[in-house]
Amino acid sequence: MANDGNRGRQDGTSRNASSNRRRFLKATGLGATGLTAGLAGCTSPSDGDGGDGGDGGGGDGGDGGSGGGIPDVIRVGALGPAEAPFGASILNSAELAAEEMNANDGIGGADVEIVTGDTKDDPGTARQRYSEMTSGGEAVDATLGIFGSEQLLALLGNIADKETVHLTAGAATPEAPQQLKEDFERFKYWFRVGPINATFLGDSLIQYAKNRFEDMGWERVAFLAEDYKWTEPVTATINNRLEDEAGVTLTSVRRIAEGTEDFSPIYDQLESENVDGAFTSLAHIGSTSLVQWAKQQRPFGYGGIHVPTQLPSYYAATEGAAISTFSQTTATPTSEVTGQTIPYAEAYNEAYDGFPVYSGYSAYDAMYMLKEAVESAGTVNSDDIVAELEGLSYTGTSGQLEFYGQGEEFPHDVKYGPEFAEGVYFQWQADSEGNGSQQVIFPDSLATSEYQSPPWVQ
Amino acid sequence: MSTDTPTSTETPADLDETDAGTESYGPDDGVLVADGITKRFGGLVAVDDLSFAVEKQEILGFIGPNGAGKSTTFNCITGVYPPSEGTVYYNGRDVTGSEFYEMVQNGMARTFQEFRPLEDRSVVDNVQISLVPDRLFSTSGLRGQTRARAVEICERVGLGERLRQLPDELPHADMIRLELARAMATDPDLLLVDEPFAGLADEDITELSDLLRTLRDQGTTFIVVDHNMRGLLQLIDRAIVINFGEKIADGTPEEITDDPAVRKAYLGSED
Amino acid sequence: MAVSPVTVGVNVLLLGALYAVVAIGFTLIFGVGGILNLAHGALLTVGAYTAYYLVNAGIPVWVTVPIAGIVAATTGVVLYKGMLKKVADNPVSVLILSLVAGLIVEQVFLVLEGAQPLVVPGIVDGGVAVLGTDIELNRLIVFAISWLVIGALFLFVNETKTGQAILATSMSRKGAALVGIDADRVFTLTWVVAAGLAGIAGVFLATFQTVTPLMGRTPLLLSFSIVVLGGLGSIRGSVIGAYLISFLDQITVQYVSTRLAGVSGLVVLVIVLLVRPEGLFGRELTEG
Amino acid sequence: MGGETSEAPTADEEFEERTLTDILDPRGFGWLTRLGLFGLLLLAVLPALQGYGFLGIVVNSTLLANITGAMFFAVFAMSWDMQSGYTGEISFGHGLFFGVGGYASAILQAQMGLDLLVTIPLGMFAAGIAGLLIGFPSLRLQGPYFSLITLVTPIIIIGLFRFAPDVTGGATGLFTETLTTGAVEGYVVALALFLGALVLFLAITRSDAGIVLTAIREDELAVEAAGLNPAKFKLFSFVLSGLVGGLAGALFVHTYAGGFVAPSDLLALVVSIEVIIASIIGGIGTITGAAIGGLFLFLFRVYIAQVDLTVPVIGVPIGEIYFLLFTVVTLVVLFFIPEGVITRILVRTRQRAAAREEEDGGGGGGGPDLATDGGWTEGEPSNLERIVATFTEQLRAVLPGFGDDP
Repeated sequence: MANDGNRGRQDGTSRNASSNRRRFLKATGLGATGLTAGLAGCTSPSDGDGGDGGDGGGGDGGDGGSGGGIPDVIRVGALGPAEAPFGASILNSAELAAEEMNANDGIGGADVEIVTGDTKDDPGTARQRYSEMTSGGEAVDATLGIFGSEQLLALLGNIADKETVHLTAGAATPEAPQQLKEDFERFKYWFRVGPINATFLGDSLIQYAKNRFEDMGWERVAFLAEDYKWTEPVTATINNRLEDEAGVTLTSVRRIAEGTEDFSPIYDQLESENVDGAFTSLAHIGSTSLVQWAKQQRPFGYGGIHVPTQLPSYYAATEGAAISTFSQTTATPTSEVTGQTIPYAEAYNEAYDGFPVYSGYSAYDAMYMLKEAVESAGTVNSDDIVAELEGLSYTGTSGQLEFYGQGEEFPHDVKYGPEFAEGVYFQWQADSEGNGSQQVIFPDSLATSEYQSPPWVQ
Repeated sequence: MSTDTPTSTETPADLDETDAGTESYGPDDGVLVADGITKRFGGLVAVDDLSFAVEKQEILGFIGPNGAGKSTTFNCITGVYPPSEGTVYYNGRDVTGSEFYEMVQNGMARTFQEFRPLEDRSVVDNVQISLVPDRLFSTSGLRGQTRARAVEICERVGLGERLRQLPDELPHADMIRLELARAMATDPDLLLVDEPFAGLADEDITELSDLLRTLRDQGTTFIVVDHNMRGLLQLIDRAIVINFGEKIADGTPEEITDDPAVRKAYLGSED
Repeated sequence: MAVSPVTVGVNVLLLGALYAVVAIGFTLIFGVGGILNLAHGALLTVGAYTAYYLVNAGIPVWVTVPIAGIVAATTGVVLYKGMLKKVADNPVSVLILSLVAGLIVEQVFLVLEGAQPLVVPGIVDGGVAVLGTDIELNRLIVFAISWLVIGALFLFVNETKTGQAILATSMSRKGAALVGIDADRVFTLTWVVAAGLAGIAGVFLATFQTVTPLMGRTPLLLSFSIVVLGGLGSIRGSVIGAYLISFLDQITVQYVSTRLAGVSGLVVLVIVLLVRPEGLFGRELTEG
Repeated sequence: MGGETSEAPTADEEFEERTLTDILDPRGFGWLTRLGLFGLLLLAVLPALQGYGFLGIVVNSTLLANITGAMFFAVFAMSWDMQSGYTGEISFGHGLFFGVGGYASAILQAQMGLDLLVTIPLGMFAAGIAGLLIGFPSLRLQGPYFSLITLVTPIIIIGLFRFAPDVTGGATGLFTETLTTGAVEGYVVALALFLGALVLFLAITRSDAGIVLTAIREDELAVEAAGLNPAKFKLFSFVLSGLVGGLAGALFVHTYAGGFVAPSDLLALVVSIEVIIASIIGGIGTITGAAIGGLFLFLFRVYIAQVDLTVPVIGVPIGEIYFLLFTVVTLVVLFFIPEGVITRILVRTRQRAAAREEEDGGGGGGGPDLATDGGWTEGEPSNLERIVATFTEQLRAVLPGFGDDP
């Protein structure tokens, strides 16, 4: 409850609420006393204020620095589609981090409480959940997560309005920092811990192609991207740079519509183009695409960025159809991106009986970055946290994490590069007993294996 | 042949006289002129080259056995559907193929043999809809302006006691009255009445006939359709008899009853 | 380098047969019972998930085909007897209730299994070369079974007494009642057949695509197009319609844009409805 | 209850000419009307009550936001009722209008940089034109065929959006500017829209146009026989429905949805279906029923998601399966109360009133009398049945065997 004791916070909210009320009353020309008199059964105004904490949960931060101090409980909202692994990894990792923190003095002495919001992977639902968790007496002090660029974009306006810090872990669209570029003051509460944004994902694919395509025997390559926002910059990069920098023939670039169920015509066309490999940029429709490629034993390799195949349980779930597919990802359970990576993955596995996907690494890192920021700010005031996050450099599970500044191309986005975060490429390979494992094949420093062609391709 | 029926010399259509027995009419031969109306449904010819004219303030009987094509002719004239061939003139204007509602707006109303009341509303509301102007924004009904007029019409046809009843509560004779009231409410110059006397008792027929005559005296022209000549002959000034979609007789009630072709048609089909 | 016409032709042949199996069921229910069953796609989903669960329990895929048909048929009969039959004289309620029932099926599987696509292996593995094009053996099997089912249905409707009863009922319920046909039995039977076909088609679709809660929607929409094109209530029309739609769809997808998958069929549906609402082949359930 | 005299006017009063002042005189309203007006008043003052609790419900920004969403949804439902409920041509894809309004405004703003005060009206007009385009086929095609067309049109539009994602944002959606941001401002916009749509639709359906539209639903030929052009009135209802639906869609995008437009918010099949369900639950062809049904359904969906209970047996929290529960409850309601909850209440109330009147020896039977109802409907007991009857007739034209009693 809000009356657990933080005076500053309470003052902030009630002031906010009453000023709002005044503004509206002025507009309608009605007096508050006249209204209450007419409504039998109304509780007294003070009860109401205490109970709901006014209109603004996170709004307290926007009022500027006065609300100092860390409350007894810090609430963090975690958002993601609970039924999908990408969402579950976010929600679970946030809980995992919170448990670890609470076992060690919490955040600056405060207990950490996670409020989860299932977005159902739908913008409207995401908005609804966000609005619930950021309102009322138990409003959260920050939010994190979000899988799916459309959900993130749907929330940007709300995040700005609520003036509550949000750390994205899961959506890659560069349109979010674009909004900060246009109106930094309004949108500055947004940060992205991971993954690297889609523009950088494009560069990452080029780096991979430059270093590996020759060894893989990929001379003729087709690019398959799902027709979602996040793949637009990736597609542009591939179109502009792949042939020149990797020295291969790009036979076609295909943007595949949402909801595509039958990939046979597309693969027919790829076969007729005589490609060695399908270079992918797929998330939502990735499974259907991959399974049909494997079932139809198409005579070309398959991989690039492929979100479903990042699932540690994917090989078993597809009955081995994932064999030889490869993908960029933030980190894998066995890759030592930093010293944090493997301990986190193991702890997650212990707690949830399975390994996390990429969004989990970022959500976990987001929790710790938030902790550092709050502790050094000594407050949960949003503006102060923003200032701390801007200057933070944190060694997380996914790399050395820092955010770009206001003047740069992608404000508040996670920095990309070998010295920061860049991710790894892994491939599904079968061991002698027929079990699949994710082997890192790029970059060289982390590689545990070399690329292998699909078993049906000679 | 009555002198009302003009001879055919004016229109170019009759230059092409393939059928020697066919007459033809021009636009000014009457208030309503049907010239060479033919209606085909697929291979079936329901009305075959039918021509006639109606004089102002006349009560014309339109007689024929069941299935003779009377209703089809009515539908072609009123624009419920267009004729396959032929021309309809109303007040001297070619109105062939006009929409039904346009014909009504031009002053030609009709009743339906198979009653078409609006089952969801009362008698007076059924009449009132004919008084609603054909405009999207109008509040005449809301403020009760058309209400008084609707009540007046209902009273005039003898529905004064049944204003608030729903159509399915009405006896047969009152349904006919309702049809008539709805048509009258459009303030027609020409009213086509379909089978008004079917199933009516003698006193109802008399009452209805009186009403129609009064209206005629006030300026309305009538075409009254019936397959049964009983009751009709007292009312009408002149009659046209059709069978199998073709006109077989045209004349005063007396001439019609004596016409051998008419007798044959009726003896052959019914009675 | 365009895709060879042989490949396109093979796709058309295979998909057309599968579409026809779905659409025939849809048209039977409409033609005989007057029910536009918007839960038809959901019956297909039921079949697909049945196969998925059975395969996970270690049962071979080919065995799941008839079982999925039976499960879907049971679901269909429950849907009909428990609900739609009671509102059958109210087409608006039928449309809305069957639509909501379809949504419920989707939601049940969403809650149980999540939105992630699930995999059902092919009935057989491997492929054969036909005219220089590799074709999955699984697709050939599906094609063959689909045609067997369609042929059996033709025979059933035209050669058996029960089939004739179905036909008669679709023509006129009054007439059928007069010659002593138990209409209720016929309706139930129609649902068994139609829902069973949908369930089987669901397994087929699962074997060469994936299993998802919403997988029934596209087949449902295709069925609209097919049935309107072929004439509501006509089995032969459905087969022809299915092939026209699969031909059109493949041509659009292969030679215009893969993004238009499924759209061309709907556009055709709208055009046909506007230009020739009775369908291209009129309504006739009598088969030659 | 003081409204009895006004609910059953005597024959003399009834046929007198009434001025607008008479009609709007609150002393003449029935108690249900008064209850409705009280509800509207409550909606209007709600933002001023922030911080107060009432029967355990605390007025805060969450509640305001939820009611904002509910009012938008209610306008969607009213827009459906204006078209489908009044002409009897059931649209299964009304999301088309919301989507066209929302997307047209969003695309014009995002791609051409026009001001929202220009793009929102343009979105509204675009949806009005969409209404016209959907309306034309309805002049020829009726019953199930028309429903099929409306069902697939939004799906085609979504397909075309996928075809040009650069312009439309594709499956992801499009990010544009917002008109207002705060909860209260958004609430005020939604309230203005809600009241505006309610008053407009009530005025039109209670004017002569309402008389004609319900008559068209009943029998188009009879309407023609009255010298009225049914096509004109039908298209009018489609365009009006499109305009209001489009305006609601555009305002929704730029306020409640935070400037983000996505197919799933406006165009998806589920949206169109929920709108129908809301209208049916409220009572078709009454406008007020759609308004109340829309408010109720939206809030029901929001609050069932927050119920902190676990379903026994399967042990799943309600919050996780709320949409399933929602659809199941909807199915049950639709199955057992097909004429709509509000309609049922109204019919019951009126039956009681009629019974009482009979005891008092009051004047003639009370047939439903929409035209003189004084602006607030007391319910059309069987609009759904009437639509169904017409629909069945049209279906029979397609299927000769349909509807015969065995």
